[in-house]
Amino acid sequence: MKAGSNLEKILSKGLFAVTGELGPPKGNDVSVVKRKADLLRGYVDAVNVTDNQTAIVRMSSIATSSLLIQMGIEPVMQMTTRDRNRIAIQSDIFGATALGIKNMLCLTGDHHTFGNQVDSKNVHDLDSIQLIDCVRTMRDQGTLLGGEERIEGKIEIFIGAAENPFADPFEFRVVRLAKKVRAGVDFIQTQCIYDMKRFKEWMKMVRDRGLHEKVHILAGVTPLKSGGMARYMAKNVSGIIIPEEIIDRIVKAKKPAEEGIKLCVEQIQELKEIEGVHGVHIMAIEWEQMVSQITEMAGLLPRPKGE
Amino acid sequence: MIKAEQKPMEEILRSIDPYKKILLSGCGACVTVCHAGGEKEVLLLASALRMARKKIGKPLEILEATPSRQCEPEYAQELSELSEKVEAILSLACGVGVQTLVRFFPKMPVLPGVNTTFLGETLSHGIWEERCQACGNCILEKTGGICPISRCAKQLLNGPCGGSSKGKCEIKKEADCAWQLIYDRLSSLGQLYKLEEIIPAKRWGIESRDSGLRRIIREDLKI
Amino acid sequence: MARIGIFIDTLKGTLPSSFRERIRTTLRDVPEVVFSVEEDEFTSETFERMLKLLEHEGVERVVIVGGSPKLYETTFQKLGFPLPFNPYLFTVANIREQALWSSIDEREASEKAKNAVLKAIRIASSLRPIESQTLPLKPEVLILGGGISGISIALTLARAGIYVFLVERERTLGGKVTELWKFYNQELEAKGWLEQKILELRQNPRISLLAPARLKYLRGHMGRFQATILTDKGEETTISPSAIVVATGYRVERKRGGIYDHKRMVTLSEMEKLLSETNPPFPFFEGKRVETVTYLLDDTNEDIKLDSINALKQSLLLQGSLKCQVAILCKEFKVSSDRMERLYRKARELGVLFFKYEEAPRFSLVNGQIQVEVKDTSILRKEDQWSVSILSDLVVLCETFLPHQETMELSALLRLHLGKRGFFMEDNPQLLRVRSNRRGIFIAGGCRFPQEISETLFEANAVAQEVLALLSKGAYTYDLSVAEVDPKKCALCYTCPRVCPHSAIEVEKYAEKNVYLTHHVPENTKWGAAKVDPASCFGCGICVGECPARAITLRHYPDEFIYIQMGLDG
Amino acid sequence: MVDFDPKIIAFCCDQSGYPSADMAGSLRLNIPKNVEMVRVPCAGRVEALYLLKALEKGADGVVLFACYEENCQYLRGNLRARGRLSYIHRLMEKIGLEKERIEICYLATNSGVKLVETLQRKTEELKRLGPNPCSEGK
Amino acid sequence: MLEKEVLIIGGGIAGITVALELSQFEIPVLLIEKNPSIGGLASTFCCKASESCNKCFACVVDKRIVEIHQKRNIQCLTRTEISGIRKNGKKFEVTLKQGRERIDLQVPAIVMAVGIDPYDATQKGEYGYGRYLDVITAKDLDEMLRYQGKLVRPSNGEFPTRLAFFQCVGSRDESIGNLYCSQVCCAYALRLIRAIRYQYPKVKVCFFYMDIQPAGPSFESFLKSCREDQGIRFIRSLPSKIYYSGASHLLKVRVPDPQTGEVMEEPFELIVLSVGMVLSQGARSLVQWLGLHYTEDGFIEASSSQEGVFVAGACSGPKDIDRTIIHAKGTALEVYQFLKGRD
Repeated sequence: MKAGSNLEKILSKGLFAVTGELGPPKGNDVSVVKRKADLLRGYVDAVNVTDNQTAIVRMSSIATSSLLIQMGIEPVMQMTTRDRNRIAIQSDIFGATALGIKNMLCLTGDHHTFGNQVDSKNVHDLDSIQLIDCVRTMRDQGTLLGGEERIEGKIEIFIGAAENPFADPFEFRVVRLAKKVRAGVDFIQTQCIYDMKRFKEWMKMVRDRGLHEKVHILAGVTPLKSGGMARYMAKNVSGIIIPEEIIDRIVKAKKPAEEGIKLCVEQIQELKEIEGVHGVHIMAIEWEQMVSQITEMAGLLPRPKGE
Repeated sequence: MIKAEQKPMEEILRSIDPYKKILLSGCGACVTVCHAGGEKEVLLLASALRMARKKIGKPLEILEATPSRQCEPEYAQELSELSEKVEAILSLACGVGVQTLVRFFPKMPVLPGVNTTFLGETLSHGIWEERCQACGNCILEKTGGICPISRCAKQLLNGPCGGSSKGKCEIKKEADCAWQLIYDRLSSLGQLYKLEEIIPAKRWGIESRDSGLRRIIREDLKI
Repeated sequence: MARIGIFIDTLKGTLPSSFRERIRTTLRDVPEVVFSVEEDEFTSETFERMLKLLEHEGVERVVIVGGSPKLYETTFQKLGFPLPFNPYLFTVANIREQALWSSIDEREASEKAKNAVLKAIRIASSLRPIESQTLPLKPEVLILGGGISGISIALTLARAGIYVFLVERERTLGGKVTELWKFYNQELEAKGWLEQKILELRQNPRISLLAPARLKYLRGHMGRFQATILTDKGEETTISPSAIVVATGYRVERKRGGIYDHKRMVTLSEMEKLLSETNPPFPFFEGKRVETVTYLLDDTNEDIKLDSINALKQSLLLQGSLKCQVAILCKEFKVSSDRMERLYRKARELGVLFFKYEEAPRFSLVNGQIQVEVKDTSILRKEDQWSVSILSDLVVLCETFLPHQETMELSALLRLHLGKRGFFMEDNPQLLRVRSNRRGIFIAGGCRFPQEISETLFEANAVAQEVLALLSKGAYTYDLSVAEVDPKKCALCYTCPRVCPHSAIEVEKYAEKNVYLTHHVPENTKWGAAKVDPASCFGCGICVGECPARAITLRHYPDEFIYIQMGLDG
Repeated sequence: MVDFDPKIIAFCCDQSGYPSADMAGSLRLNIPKNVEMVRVPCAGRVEALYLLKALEKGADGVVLFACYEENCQYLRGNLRARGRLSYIHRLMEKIGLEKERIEICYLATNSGVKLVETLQRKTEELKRLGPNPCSEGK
Repeated sequence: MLEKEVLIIGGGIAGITVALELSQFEIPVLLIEKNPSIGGLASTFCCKASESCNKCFACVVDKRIVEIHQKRNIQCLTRTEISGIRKNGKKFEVTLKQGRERIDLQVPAIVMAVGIDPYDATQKGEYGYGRYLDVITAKDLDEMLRYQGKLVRPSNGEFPTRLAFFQCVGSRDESIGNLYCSQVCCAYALRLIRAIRYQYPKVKVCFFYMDIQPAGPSFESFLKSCREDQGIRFIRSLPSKIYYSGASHLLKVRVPDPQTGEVMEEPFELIVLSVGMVLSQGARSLVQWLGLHYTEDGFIEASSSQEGVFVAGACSGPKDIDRTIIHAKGTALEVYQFLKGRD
């Protein structure tokens, strides 16, 4: 056992894990965290807490994660290398593990020009792979980056990272995953999936390299609220591919929201059958209330208790 | 070569406002090559400044000079006897030139006329693109000769981020994703194995500017 | 202080004497003027008088007060200049066209004239003599491309005593003419005519044929070109021609996709092959007799007459002796070649149908035949314009005319400009359809603009004449009224070689003595700097304005002259 | 100020501007008297500096006569001239000079009438714009 | 008795080009021209540029006329006509008439560059050229634009806003026996229209044509820009008659309406006839003296049977200015080879 977190127990038992995602408020209003947490409690094994997503200033990921712990929900703290240099990162990990956070997602993070602090200086002291390596060194060797400094105390953390099978160059994506595995990642959450054919191709390449035994892969899904949202994501968010027929299906549907949920559930069922997919990561940003309905319709309930 | 662009005119006018007689000095090297501070631009700017000041009734007298370079002490000293006649020096050289003059004219205000922008390559006449950040420890060998630190928006050292699509960077649609170029370059050289190896975290604090003021000393050359 | 002599040209007495009087009064109080003499007309006698006067007075600079400078430049060159006197020590004050004639009254005219004369005197005092140089030209020419243009130029030049290197990419010569079956306006077999020319070429001792081979490098300028030719066996030979002719021809591309790939859809050149086949003689196509043939013209390019000529030639034969029914669909039928109107009328008398369309016709397959529906715009009533539909056994398409793939690479190698559609030579009238942007390099035939053979042969003769005019005298004399780079100021920024329209400037690692820059640069100094090839420079001065280090001066037109003419002391 | 006589400098390219001026003369058309005709081998010979120096040293307006596009004897002269003019226009805007003071006008060898019309129009325009505020002389 | 190597008859762009190219070979040339100045028809053309040059080559002609005065070995005789040519042995004896003077000349080679005359539009009575002042030929319009620089109706000097251009006047016409296309008038007329539309945007033009003939490599883009110009209407039919209505002082033409197809009458203020080319009538006697032949279309057969006689330019067949220059260069080459082959 690496960290003994609920997510880790479920995955190591070979059960199908379900994780959700929660965006902290653009301020310090704890009730927002509470409201979203209540919507997810019991329906997911762990809840991702984003770290200033799309470079928009929000409550910090550590603070929100520790609030979730107090509310009895297991968080997955996301950490980007955009805002912190290696000193801040390692000290934040000390703090996080001290507060009982047991899961972590290492991300490079969106470029600051997307957010609301365009003039800021981006750091990028490490990149996501170097961050994974750094956390693994702290956990397994008990030393800081560079290897000499002994850590007072023990770092127990379940390391995760993101992967986007739909970005280019496609053949390279598996190589990048292999690098992350070698760097010591434990679980992977992919970008939201709509182009099922390409995802299956990617999974085949993952299996060819035997990576699906070395790391737990959670497939990311995002229910589409409306045709407009579908078209916006397809055009503006780079690295997301939404096939035409899916956009048409949502646009032509009488009730697009319901159609979106139905599509999401179908995707989950289809993802279950793919060998090597050990779970699903439902990113229903600003639509957390639908997670209960999705998990219910996809037959993922009740969530097992990770004793 | 160092690439630079002339400062907006309002800024220059504001910076030389208190002075009645200035020395406008160009530089015959990098800023000449990128048409920002050569003799042609010196004469053009001089004429424009005189006219601008004449229009607001504060005539400005300008002496013009363009030494071959401004980043060598001797060339900078070429301007010394001209500097006695003026109240300030407006230098169209890059940041290096301006600060070399400051060393030799301690009591003379030296004002920059151009914005030094980057070390770059000429794509075609009149179009230049950034190529090097002078980060102190070149990794071009590992990336097939294309530098991710100067050409990738997030300075990634291990492969393209999730936002690279159709070979273009998500931040600037017209810019190529550096790692896509690296991937294509290495595959054409048949060295894709180089992408498998993890490039460890860069020692920014020792090699790059983060280590504070950097100095190269060649004992063999010292006089 | 320069001593200046003034010659007032009364232009055969047309300048009124009162006007000339005022000029003389202004001249009186100008210190530099040594003498001012009036001449009625510039003939060889006036020159003798002038020369004696100039030597007698010891005057080095002359100002002519009279008509337009162009008039005097022409008469001086015509009458053979007074040789010991350098022509560049003359300057002209234009007081007729731009003063007397272009003013509303006498007062304004004399004011303008005074201003012009004073300016001319100030320019005269700083005139510098410009020597002339001679570049020996070996009678050797390199011709790229062995099509009909290359062949006919090679033969013409060889007959005139010029040694020709003919480089052809393919193994065989003849280019597009090998596919031609008959001429449209002569009863002549194309193959025999071409074979005879190629034979004559192979036998001519002054033509050395390098085929298949291609140009690998070109260095140097006119008179001193260094061309490296790579033959298919991998050998490299270097030749040094004095002039180069580019005659690389064009390529055609056929429309692809959908019904266009159908076997009954042939192109004009494929139809030409079919017609020239003997067994089984056309009009049998795959065993079945061909009844109707439809030509679709102007589908790809509208400014090339070649399609209409070939289509008409073929349809006359099809409709005539082969008894097929031909229909020609076109936007504008091109009859603007000689005898085309007569052939066009003969075709209509034989029964060929002509339809004019704007929207592209629609093709569909109807039991093995191709149905062509076309909206004939020459039918006045709009509704029944779509009524025309033709069932045809064969549909003949026209091809797209494109430059060869290597044109881009070759133009970079030869440093030549390309036109808008990628063909050689931009469509600029000053190039007279034969000259390229570089001195000593000419362009002929289809690689500039695909045309019918008789037009291409006219152009080939014109290029041959240009080359002969250049090489027949064995040397090229030129004035050093060119640009000159000061190596000390040159920042090696490569602006001038890129900007020079005539590719006359190169950055030389060791610009040994910068050819004519003598006075303040010590002998054989080795410098890395841009260097202007004096023979190739046209003296336009574009590089002077572009140089960021202002290192280039135009020897016969320095900044000073321009500031003086602007009436401001620079 | 109607009595003010704007001083114009006309750069005439030797291939189109100057022969057109000669043709205007032979057609007895009136070239305004306050125009200084400057003969240059090609419009590309006119540096950006000359345009600014003209205004600085007292001219009220400058007209640059160049050949029509794709008709330049030296193939690129008119295009380079247009590029330099746009650079100067940007500079002039910044120092508060009206862009109309410097203009490029395309001619061919035989456009005498167009040359004179342009100069007359320019004189009227400059009368409206008034004298050059930045020139040394004033 | 004057001694020269080559006599060039005709001072148009063809004769000038042959003279200029021969002078590069240092061959002394005599150029004779019956009009008071050299340059011929092409030197009366105005510049037809709009936004950019439309490649009409008129300025090239003007430049070459200036060049010819610079050549030492070219002698130009204007107002000169030929009264007789006899061939004896290798040389031709030519008697020239300049005003009252008579000049005898011996010359081994003669170049015919007499050029063409525009078709006499008065012969097409139904168009009323010569009767109605506002019906002019393209040549008249050209001279008006070149020398006066403005567009006016010849009848009352007002500014015309509705123009019509009739193509193929005197060419491709069986009734008068001109069974050939003059090749240049379509491009020539369209360039005039573009220049006028650019200078006077208020002018609306109707272009009556049979088939638009191309000219030069960038004609396709030029034609596209003409078709996109709203002020030009392309009508593919040649009206047979021009009616003049004295009341409204306008010229009326029967025109098919493009939408409905019915014929209706349309008024115009100025009608320009694009006249074709015919051999200049001065050439009849010369052809006979020099033993040349005529082509089917009434032009001079280029491949001359007689030794030492050459033909250059449009008199051997309709050509526009740039092809005339190229043809003349080819002829100059033939003359050079003939003279060099001789000794």
